Parts: sequence; structure tokens; C-alpha cells
Amino acid sequence: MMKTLFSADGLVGLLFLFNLIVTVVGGIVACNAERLVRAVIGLVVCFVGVAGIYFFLNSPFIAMMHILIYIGAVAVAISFAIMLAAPEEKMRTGPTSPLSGPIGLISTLLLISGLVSLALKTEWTSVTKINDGSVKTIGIQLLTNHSMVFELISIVLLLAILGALVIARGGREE
Amino acid sequence: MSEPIVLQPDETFILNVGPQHPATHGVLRVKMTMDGEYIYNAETVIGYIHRMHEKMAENRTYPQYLPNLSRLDYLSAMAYCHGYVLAVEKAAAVEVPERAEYIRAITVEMNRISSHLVWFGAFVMDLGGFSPLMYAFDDREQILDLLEAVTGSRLTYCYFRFGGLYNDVDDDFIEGTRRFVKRMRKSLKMYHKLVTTNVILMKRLMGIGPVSAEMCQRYGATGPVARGSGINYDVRRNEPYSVYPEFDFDIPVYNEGDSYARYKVRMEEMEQSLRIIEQGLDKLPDGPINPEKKPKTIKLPPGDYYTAVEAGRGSFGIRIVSNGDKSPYRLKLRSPTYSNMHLFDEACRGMLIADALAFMGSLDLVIPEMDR
Amino acid sequence: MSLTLINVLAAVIIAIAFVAANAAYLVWAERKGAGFIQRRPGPTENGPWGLLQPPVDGIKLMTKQLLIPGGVDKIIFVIAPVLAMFPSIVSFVTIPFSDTIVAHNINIGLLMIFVFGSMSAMAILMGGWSSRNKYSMISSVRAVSQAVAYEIPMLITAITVVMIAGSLDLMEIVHKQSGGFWHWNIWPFQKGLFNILMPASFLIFFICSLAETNRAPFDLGEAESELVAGYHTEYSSMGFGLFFMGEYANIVIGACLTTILFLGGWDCPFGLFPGVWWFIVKIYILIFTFIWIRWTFPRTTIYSLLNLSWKVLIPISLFNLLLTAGLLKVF
Amino acid sequence: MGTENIPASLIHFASADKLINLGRANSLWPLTFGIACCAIEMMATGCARFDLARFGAEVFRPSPRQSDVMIVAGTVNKKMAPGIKTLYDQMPEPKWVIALGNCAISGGPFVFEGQYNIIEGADKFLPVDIYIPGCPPRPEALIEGIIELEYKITGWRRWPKVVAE
Amino acid sequence: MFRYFNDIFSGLWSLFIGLGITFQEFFKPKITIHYPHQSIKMTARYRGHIELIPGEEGQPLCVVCGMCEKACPSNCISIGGEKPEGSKKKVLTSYRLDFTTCSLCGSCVDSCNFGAIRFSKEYNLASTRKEDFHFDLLKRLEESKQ
Amino acid sequence: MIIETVKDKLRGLFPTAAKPAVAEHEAEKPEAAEAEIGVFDCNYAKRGYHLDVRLSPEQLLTAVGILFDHGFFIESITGVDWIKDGQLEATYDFCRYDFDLCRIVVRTRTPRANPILPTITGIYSGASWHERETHDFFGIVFEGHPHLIPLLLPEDADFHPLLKDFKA
Amino acid sequence: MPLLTLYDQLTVYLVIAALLFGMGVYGLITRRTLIGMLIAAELLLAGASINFMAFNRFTAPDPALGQIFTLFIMAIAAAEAAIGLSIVVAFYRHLKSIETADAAHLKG
Repeated sequence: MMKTLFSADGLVGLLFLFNLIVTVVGGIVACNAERLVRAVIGLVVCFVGVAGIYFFLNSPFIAMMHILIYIGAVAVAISFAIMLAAPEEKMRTGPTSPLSGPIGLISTLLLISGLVSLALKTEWTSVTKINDGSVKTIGIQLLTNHSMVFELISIVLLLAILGALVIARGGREE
Repeated sequence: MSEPIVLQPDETFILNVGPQHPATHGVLRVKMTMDGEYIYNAETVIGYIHRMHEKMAENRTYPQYLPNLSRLDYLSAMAYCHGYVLAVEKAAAVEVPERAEYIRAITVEMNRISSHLVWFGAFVMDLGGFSPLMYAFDDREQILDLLEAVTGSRLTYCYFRFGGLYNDVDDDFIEGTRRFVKRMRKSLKMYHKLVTTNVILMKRLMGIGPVSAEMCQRYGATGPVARGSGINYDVRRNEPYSVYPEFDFDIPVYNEGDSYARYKVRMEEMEQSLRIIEQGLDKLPDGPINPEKKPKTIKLPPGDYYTAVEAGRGSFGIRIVSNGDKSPYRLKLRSPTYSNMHLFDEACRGMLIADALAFMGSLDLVIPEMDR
Repeated sequence: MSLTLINVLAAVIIAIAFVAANAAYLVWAERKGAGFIQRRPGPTENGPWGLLQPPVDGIKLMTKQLLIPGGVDKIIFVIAPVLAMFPSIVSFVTIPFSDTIVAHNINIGLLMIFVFGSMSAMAILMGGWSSRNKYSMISSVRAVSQAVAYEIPMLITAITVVMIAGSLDLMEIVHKQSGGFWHWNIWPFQKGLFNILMPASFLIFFICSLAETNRAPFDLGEAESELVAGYHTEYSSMGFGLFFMGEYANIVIGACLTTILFLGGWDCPFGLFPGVWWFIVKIYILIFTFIWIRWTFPRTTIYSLLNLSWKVLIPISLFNLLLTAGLLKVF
Repeated sequence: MGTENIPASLIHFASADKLINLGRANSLWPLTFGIACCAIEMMATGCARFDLARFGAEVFRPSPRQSDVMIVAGTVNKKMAPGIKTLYDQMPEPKWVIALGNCAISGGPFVFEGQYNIIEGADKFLPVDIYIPGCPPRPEALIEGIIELEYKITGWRRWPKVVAE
Repeated sequence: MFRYFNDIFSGLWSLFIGLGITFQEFFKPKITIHYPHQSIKMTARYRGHIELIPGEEGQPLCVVCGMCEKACPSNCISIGGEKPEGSKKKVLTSYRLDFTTCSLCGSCVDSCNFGAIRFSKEYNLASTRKEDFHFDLLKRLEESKQ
Repeated sequence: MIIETVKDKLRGLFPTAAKPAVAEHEAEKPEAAEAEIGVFDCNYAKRGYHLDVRLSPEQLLTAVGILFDHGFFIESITGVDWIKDGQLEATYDFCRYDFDLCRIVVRTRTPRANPILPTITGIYSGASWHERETHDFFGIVFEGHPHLIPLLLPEDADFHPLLKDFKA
Repeated sequence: MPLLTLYDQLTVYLVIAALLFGMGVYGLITRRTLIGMLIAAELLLAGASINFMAFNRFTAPDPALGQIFTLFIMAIAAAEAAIGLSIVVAFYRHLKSIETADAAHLKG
């Protein structure tokens, strides 16, 4: 054990474990924190972990995009919205009714255990071919085989921008 | 730029600017009710440097009160002393030799330039530019050197005496002043290139903080603030005193009423002051600087007297109510910034905080003079 | 895979040392430069030419009491300055100083720098929000909206360069510009691509990196005369020190990136010294320009800043992107 | 006042202490805080002619959290005193106070029989370290005050004493 | 459209002019006086705190008339004198100046008909104790004699 | 000339004045005359103002309204404590911006025991601070003032330092 | 040491994805405010993306399909955040509240 721990591979393994912990802790903070701003910070931490996981899944490009989009944009936008919309006393949130906490917890645990057991029970057929995470491949794929996705992304984003503008401005005008 | 924004009063928060805040140049507090970065309402709270000048006057003899005047507005101390000595001289019928009057006018104008230079530097620093402050203070040091050589102090000159002056100027002063006028003309050109025409500054000042002539009337604003709003009012012209009628100078007036207009008024005033100084040096007569027989104790006949002079920031008025005693029965100082600052509350509504502070800078505040 | 990670870790440690030293002496350079512009000597008494000033300041800041004001959100308050410093250190890992001197070159280096650049906005937001100070709050909102607005033209101009080079690899981008002065991306006539908008592109990128690093005239976040000290108003001691150093580290990164993208990296116009010296000369010239600009101009306001970004920089950079794409297709 | 009540002085090694004191003495960042006439002279000291930057003391911080020395430059009145006290309390240790000008030392020319509004000296409510008299003092006097403060912190005077003739 | 580009170019041009000016400043000589190493001589009229003018034998010229005490707006001068046996004039025994309340107005020097006081040239006072500025001018005069 | 116009207008305020409302008035007049009511010409060269208008408090608003309509701006408001007469005097200074120079002083007196005056903030908004200051220093209550709290003195100040019988 | 080679096993990724997904669901159930629910939804999407990525890495024959799908999810998430936040802001301006319970009466 000692030998592997101090080898390069062992270090990588440790880093991966650390990554997992970061992800889970961040996730727990994100869905449990009493203050919304704390929840956003949890989300950021969680997403740093998720980006690390993507990195371990051999696709650094997606990892980078994940940080760029989620931390650089989504998290910032959410914190912005919190500052704009939520006054101080509303920053704290709790469960809607006294029962929703336990019920939510139980159903969540059930869901997780179901999914986990599914994942563990199934025999996954493994292919030897390793994926290619380089920008080039993704770019070529996006513009050839999966160009529909590319088009859809652009349309979705365009609509989102327009929609967001319309909704937010509409609120301001009256 | 500043479209009318519908402010929603129930989303506001209170922002206390001051008493210690880099933009207030001293101890002034503005309680701003903000909606985001927009000012919904502002209430100026002053009195953080109230130094009882008016009460002190009742406890002191007329000459003993002289040092107070230069602490009132330390930036253009000369003009304030000038107002006070004029008021007392007028009431007590003291003759002033012509040379003294000329030297007074020259030093007052030099002091006005140095005051405007401090304003210029501090104003640009408010807007975030640091180097102009250094250049302005460099030029100001030249004035201070000249004045220190004559009066003995750098800031709070106690130079004027009833009927004359503390001491005479020498040739060094005259030579040095001529050199300074030349140097200052060059520097002003540099300031215009560096600051006045700078696109960032123009964007920040044009159309910001509009003050209408009607508003000036309601608040009694004077000086560059009124002149930036198209009011041609300068005590030196409207109500000539001392030897000012002898000089040929212009009163810069701009009609826009925004911060940029006030900025330009002050910059041009510096040029006009240079003209006055030059003419004063040319016309400076020989003769004594103090009247032949100096009154030993000064007593004013009963009654009340009002005198106004144009100080760096506007019309400085002084009202002396005398009951014939050695000290005034009541002395009221009408300070220009007091009225000018009062505008702020009304004018800054709906502005962005950055604009409001630029506007505040353009009013050229000296807080001790406001609080007295 | 495993070796890369270790390399990266080692590189991070080196980068920390480099960033810290660089940031500290940039403060000195800034003070000295400001002095020279203002006809005064700047720090002189501590050490020759005041060279001991940064360590002295460092000692003072480190031994100063670390105040955590009451009412702040403690965890976030403590994390924020670290988060401000951390991304700039990581970004250094991938910046190539010459053919050989690079901590770890990854093929998406440019993307990575932008990724970590976007994280500093989060740090400012956290620092400003957790301080429970209205000035900090306003300032952090300002700083973030500014950063978001300027990331767009910056990314678009960077993509223009990426298109010319055909790679996100910083090394590759520099290699594409090799071959002397006239081949740098800043000039319109290189390798069959006559894009006359390239100098404008460079200007846009430079302006954006000024804005990204919250430097004057875009230092709205810490606008002294308006918002006291902005998002770090409540920070004392090293908390403030880290924010301060993070800002200077960001300047170095901005200068490095501009050099790599537009000024040919370590490519030497005359070939007198080895490339790395040229690189350093170039980034320090850019840093000097940063300082020079800071001590010359007044500050803009938030609306004229956003106007500039949305009405001038983004249209021009988009147009340039289209033009470059078209030219690349034609030639 | 200065060095005794510093919580950070856990290191009791004499040389380390000396080094720390040296660091503190040579990087005195003042608080941007002017009250009256003397503030203009304070600005003049920071400007090119006298240049406080030579001593590393030109970094005027607008926030009390980041400043080491508070220069009380002007008359303190009863309305302002609580504010100044708050500012002083907000500064992290170690911190020093310089009373610049006669008003800050003793109320200056504004003290008279029956005065109702000013506080006769900043040392009535703040632990003042250095007094600089004058009305207002020349910029050299402020520099001298800074040097004197450095002397107080480190215990040795690095610069020659200028004797006015 | 023309205005749009015109605005951009004129704006940029003004910025470059500004940069040019600060760049020139970069090479201008420094104007700083390195104070503890160099110092400027105070002008002849510089107003420091007041001091007694020594007579020919070094004795004060003051005749204890009390004019300066009366003229002072802030009561910072207090003088004491006594009449020794057999002499007509009073002799100065103490001349105390509380410099911390002085406003340097010069009323005392103005009011002195005997030319006994003048302004000193001391311009760089600073101390850790404020009592250092309660001067005993007579003692200072005697010290300066030696 | 604006002086004549304003004088005529202001004279209208004193229809039943027993004595001629407009009288030559010089500084040498004995102090007892200070309490008179009317519009007086003044020696500008000595006094520094042209017209001295002495009113009862009820006439104040009308007179100030007339001045506002004629383009006068407010310079200052202050008080004087005539402790011997047991009265407080409020003094309003007005001036004009243009070259038709006219400086007018409006005074009115109110008993020292219960000093109440109408506010002129409705006409001149800039009077607000001046009135607050006068309230600070003399304790004159300006009825109808929207925000009559201490301005220069600390918020909780309850003393009026410029009264002659004030002791710190 | 199996613990240190976890990064090479598909099931680990699936488990962590399930955990994140579960947290998202839990957040959606318990959160009372719109923004809180938005955060939970982001977690949900992240869980899904990890699944795609993991399958792409270990079982799918296509070199980039999963990654492209993840990119697509990111775009969706960004769009969702933009729309959701603008709804929050508009909603807040109407009702001065960001609680979902208040959203029931849509007329404002």
C-alpha cells in the first residue's frame, strides 16, 4: 500500500479521492445551506470538483468549459440575482413544511440507492477504445456528425437571451 | 446618458458618505438614500467642523479677530481677510494708501489661483486622475513660496491690517510674480491638453449635475457655480470694491450649468486672475503701505454694516452689528459654499453615485468655511 | 496522465514564488513610476532606490492584526482573498516564456487562462458581499458587471487570433508569429492575411485586459473617491495584501497574454539576446504602459464603461472576427 | 502606546522583533483623513515638492482597516469626535496617531472662555503619539513627525536632525 | 455613422495627447527637496514661534509692558516681571509661550513698541510630548547665548 | 431702477403707517429708532446696502415674495440678540445677480421669550439651512419649516450659543 | 490498492453522478425559494452530465458523443439560468418575494 501511495499513480488516486470529497461536500452545502449565498459558494466548490472529474475522464476541454460556464457565468449570475432580488431577511431559506425535509430526504435516499444499485449490478460492457477529449475532435464532430446539436445550442442560447431580456425589462417598466 | 429612471422608493438603502470619506474633502456627511447606484434622496449633514467663529468675534477685539478669517477658508484666506478689513475700514472710515490696495488685489488674486489649483487637483483626483494633483500642487508651491516670502506663512496668512498691510513687498516678489505668471500660463495650457480635452473627463462632466439659474436664485448660489449656470455675477464687477475697477478683466460665464461649465469657469478665472496680477504689477504705485496715523484702537460707530467680496468660491459677505464697543456686537459671516452646497441635496436626486461625487467636487467645497 | 499532474503541482509551487515576487516588485515599480510621472522620486529611503520597500511593506502587512469585523460572513470573507490570488497563480503554469521555459504547456492553454480569469470575478463578488459593507457591495456588483462585459470582446479578439493560428495552444500561437517583427499579429500584413483591423484588435484586447484587471481608468471596483476602497474596504493585513497582489499578478498575466497573442511572444525582432529576454522586455513594456495609463487618466463611470464595451468594442471585435474568417477562407 | 499592545508580537526573538519594527516603521500608511487647514499641508507633503513617498508613507489608504497611522489634521469638535474614535477603533493594531497642528494638539486658537463646541486636543480621547505644532505646520514638520514616529517605533534615528537656524 | 467613428477617433486622440504629456513629465527633473538630507532656508519673514531678541549683552530687550499679552488673540503669552531695588524699569523674569494655542498672527510682534520679540525660524518641530511646546523664551534666550 | 420699483412695492405693505414709511435713515440715528417699522433708504457707501426694510413678522412672507418676483437671491439669514429690548431680530439679506445693483436687508423682531417667525422656505428653498442655523444659534422657531433640527450643532444640542446670556 | 485506482472504474463515476442527482432532487423538494431551486436544478444537470461523460469514456464507441451532449447540457443550463434568473428578478419586482408559495397567484 505504501508503495503505491507514494508512486505517481497513487498520488493521482489520492487526488481523485480528494476531488470526489470536494464534489460531494460542495453538493451537500449547495442543497442544504441556510443562506442562499452559501449555497452558491457550495455550488462553485461542487463544480470545481465536477470539472476535476471531467479532467479524470480524459476531456480537459469539457472541464475548462464547465468552469468557464458554470463558475464564470452561471454562479456569478445567480449571486447577482440574489443580491438584486433577495433582501437580507430572505437570504435564509428553510423547508416549506416541517414534513418536507424528512420526506425529501427519504425519497432522495431511495432514489440514490436505486440508482447506485443499478450502477453496481449492471455488467457494463467495456470498449478498449478510449475517448478523445481534444478540442479538434470535438470541433470536427460538432460541425459534421452532430451539427444539429450545434445549431440547437445557438438557437437555445439566442432564445434564452431574448427571453431573459423581455422578462427582466418587462418587470422594470411598469 | 442619464435618462429619467423611475426610482422605486421601497427598494432603497441608506448610504452614509462621510464624515470621513475621500470625496468629501474634509468632514461632511451626506446621507444618501440609494436605489442601487442611483440616488433617491440626499440629506447633507454639516457641522462636523463648526468652530464657533461667530461666537469668537463677540469675545475679541476687531484686530484680534483677524487670524480667524484666514482659518475660515484656508484656501483663499486672503480674500476673506480682505472682506473683513474692508468692512471694518468702511465702517470706521479708515483711509487706505493706494499701494496697499494694489498689493492686496495682487495677493488676493494669487491666492485665488492657488485656491483654484487645489480645487483643480482635488477635483481631478476625485475623478480618479492622480497626476494633475501633483502638477497643480507644484505650481501652487510657487505661489506659496512668493507669498511666504512676503507674509511669512504658507496658508493662513494674516497679512492685511486695518488701513494697510503687515509689511511691504520687495522687488524679489515682483520679479518672482512675473516669472510665475509666465510659468502659470504655460502650465494652464498643459492642463488643458492633459485634462480639459480628455475624453474621459468630458464624458464624466458634460451634462452632469445641471444647476439652473432659477435654482441658483432660490439657493443663493454665487461664484463659479452661478457663473457656470449663465449668471453673470461677480462681486468684483457688480459691486466694485478696492481697486478692482482699475483692472481690465473678463468674467467667464457659461450657460450649460453642468459640471463641465463650472470646471471651465474656474480654469478661465485663473487666466483672468493672471491678467489682473500682471496689470497690478504694472500699475503698482510707490508710497506707504500703511496710513500715516494708524488708529490705535478700532471702534465702529453703532449700526450694522454689510460688505461683500468675491472670494474663491463666490460672494463672501460679512455683516457687523456694532454697538460702539471694541468688539463687534454680532458678526455674521455669509460663506459662499454654504449656499452652494445646499444645492446639492436637490440637484443630485436621480444621479448615479459616481456622478454625484463628481458634481460635489465641481462645487468646490471647503468645509470649515461652510460650518464656520 | 500521472506525470502531468506532478509536473503541474511542481509548476504551481514555482509559479507561486514567481507571482509573489513579481507582484511585490510591481508595486514598487508602480510607486516609482508614479513618482517619475509626477516629478518626484518615489520610494528612495529604504534601500537603494527604495528597493527594500516591498519586503518592508510585506513584513508590515504580515505582522498586522488580521481584523475580521463583526457581522461579516466569516467563511466567505476568509476564502475570498485566497480565491483572488489562486487563479492567477494557476494561470502562470501554462504561460510559455520561451520554447523551453514553460511550466506545463497544455494544448488548450489559452482557454485555461480565460477560465481562471473568470474565477477572479467570483472572488471579488464574494469579498464584496461578505464584507457587509454597502460600499463593498456596490463595488463588487460594479466589478463583476464590468468583468462580464469585458470578457466578451476579449474572448472574441482572442478567438480571432486563435483562428489565425489554428490552435488554442499558446506555444503554437507564438510559433505562427515567428519570423521577425512584421509577422506579429499586431500588424495587418502577415502571411497572406491582410487584415487591416489587427491593430484595432490589439487595442481592444489591451483595453479589455486593463478592464479585466480593474486598473485605472477602469478601476471602478475600488474607486477610491467614490467607494472608499471598494470590495476590500473591510480587509486588513494580508487579506488586503492578497487582493492587492492578485491585482498585480493579473496585470502580469494580462501583459503576458497580450504579448503572446499580438506581439509575437519571445520572437525577437533583431535577435540580439535569447528569446526569453525579449519576452520579458515585452511584458515589462506593457506593464509600464499599464502604469503610465493609470497615472494619466481620470476614471470612467460604469455607464460609459458599459457603453464603450457594448457600443464600440464588441461591434468592432465581431466585425474583425468576421473579416478574419472571410480572409482566411479567401487566401 | 504603539508596540506594547500588539497581539501579533508573539515572536519574542529580539532580532525578529527588531526586523518587524523596522518593517512597521518604514511603511507607515496614513489614513486619508483631513479635517481642516492642516489637511492641505498634509496633501502638500504628499505631493511632489516634499514627497512623503520617499519614506514609503505615501500610500494614503481611504479605509481605516488598511492604514497604520492616523493623522488628525485639524480641529476636532464635539460632533466629529465620536466619528474619529470609531475610525481609530476600526484600525487594526499596531496603530499610531499623529496630532498635526495646534488645533489637534490643544484646540489651538479656538480655545476661549465659554467655547461650546471644540475638543481641546485630540489627546483628550485618542492616544496621541506625535505632536506637531504650528498653524499650520510646514510640510517639513510633518516629515519630521514621521521620522520621530519611526524613531519611537524602532528606537534609532536613521536620518540626521535638521536644525533650523 | 460618421459621428460614431469621429467620436472614437477624437476620443482616442485626446487620450494619446494625455499620454504624451505625462511621458514628457517622465523626463523632467525632479523637484523634490530631500528633506532630512537637504533643507530650504526659511525666508526672512518666516513666522515660526516668537522668540526674544537679545540685546547687546544678551539681555532681553523686553520692558514688561504687557502689550503682547494683551494683543494676543488666544492668550498664549504670559510674562512676569519684577522691579528690582533701585531701578526704574521692570525686569523680565519669565516669558512663557504656549505655542500649542498660537495662531502665528503676528499681533504680538506688531504690538511690541520696543522691538523685543521676533519670529524664530524654527519650522520643523515635532515631539512625543506636547509639553515640549510650552516654551520658556527667557530660558531659550539664555541657552542661545552659550 | 430696481430700487425705486421695489421700494414702491414694499411701501404698499405699510398703508396705515402714521409716520412716512420711507424715511431718510442714517447710521447716526439713535438706537431707539431701530425698532421702527418701515422702509428706509440707506447710505450704501457706508452701510453696504441700499434699503433697510423693517417689518412685523406677519408681513415677512409678502415682502419676501415681492423680492423673489423681482429676481433677488437670498444671501443669508441671521439673528441678533437685542437682550436689552428683550427681542430677537432676524435679518434677511437679499441681493441681485445683475448689474442693477440693489442690496436689501429685511429685518423683523420677535419677543425673546417666545421667538416664532414664519418660514420662507416655501419661497426660497435655500433659506432652509439658514433658518436651521438661526434656530441653532438663537432658538428662533420657524413655523412651517419642514426639517427644523440642529444643523451645525450636534444632533442632541439644546443650547443656543449666540444668545448673549449663553454660558458654556 | 483499489481505493487509489478508483478513477479507472466506471461505477465510481456513476455513483457520484447518482449522488449529485439525488442532492439535486432533495434540493428541489426542500427549497422554498426560486433561486434555491435553480441551484438544485444545476446540481441535477451536473449529475446527468457526469453520466454522459463517464459512458463516453468507458463504453461508448463514439469518441466525442458524450462530450458533445455535455456541451449541449451546459448550453441548456446556461439558458435555464438566464431565463430563470430573469424570472426571479421580474417576479421579485412584482411581489417583493422570491418564494415559490407566493407564485401561486400568478396575477400578481
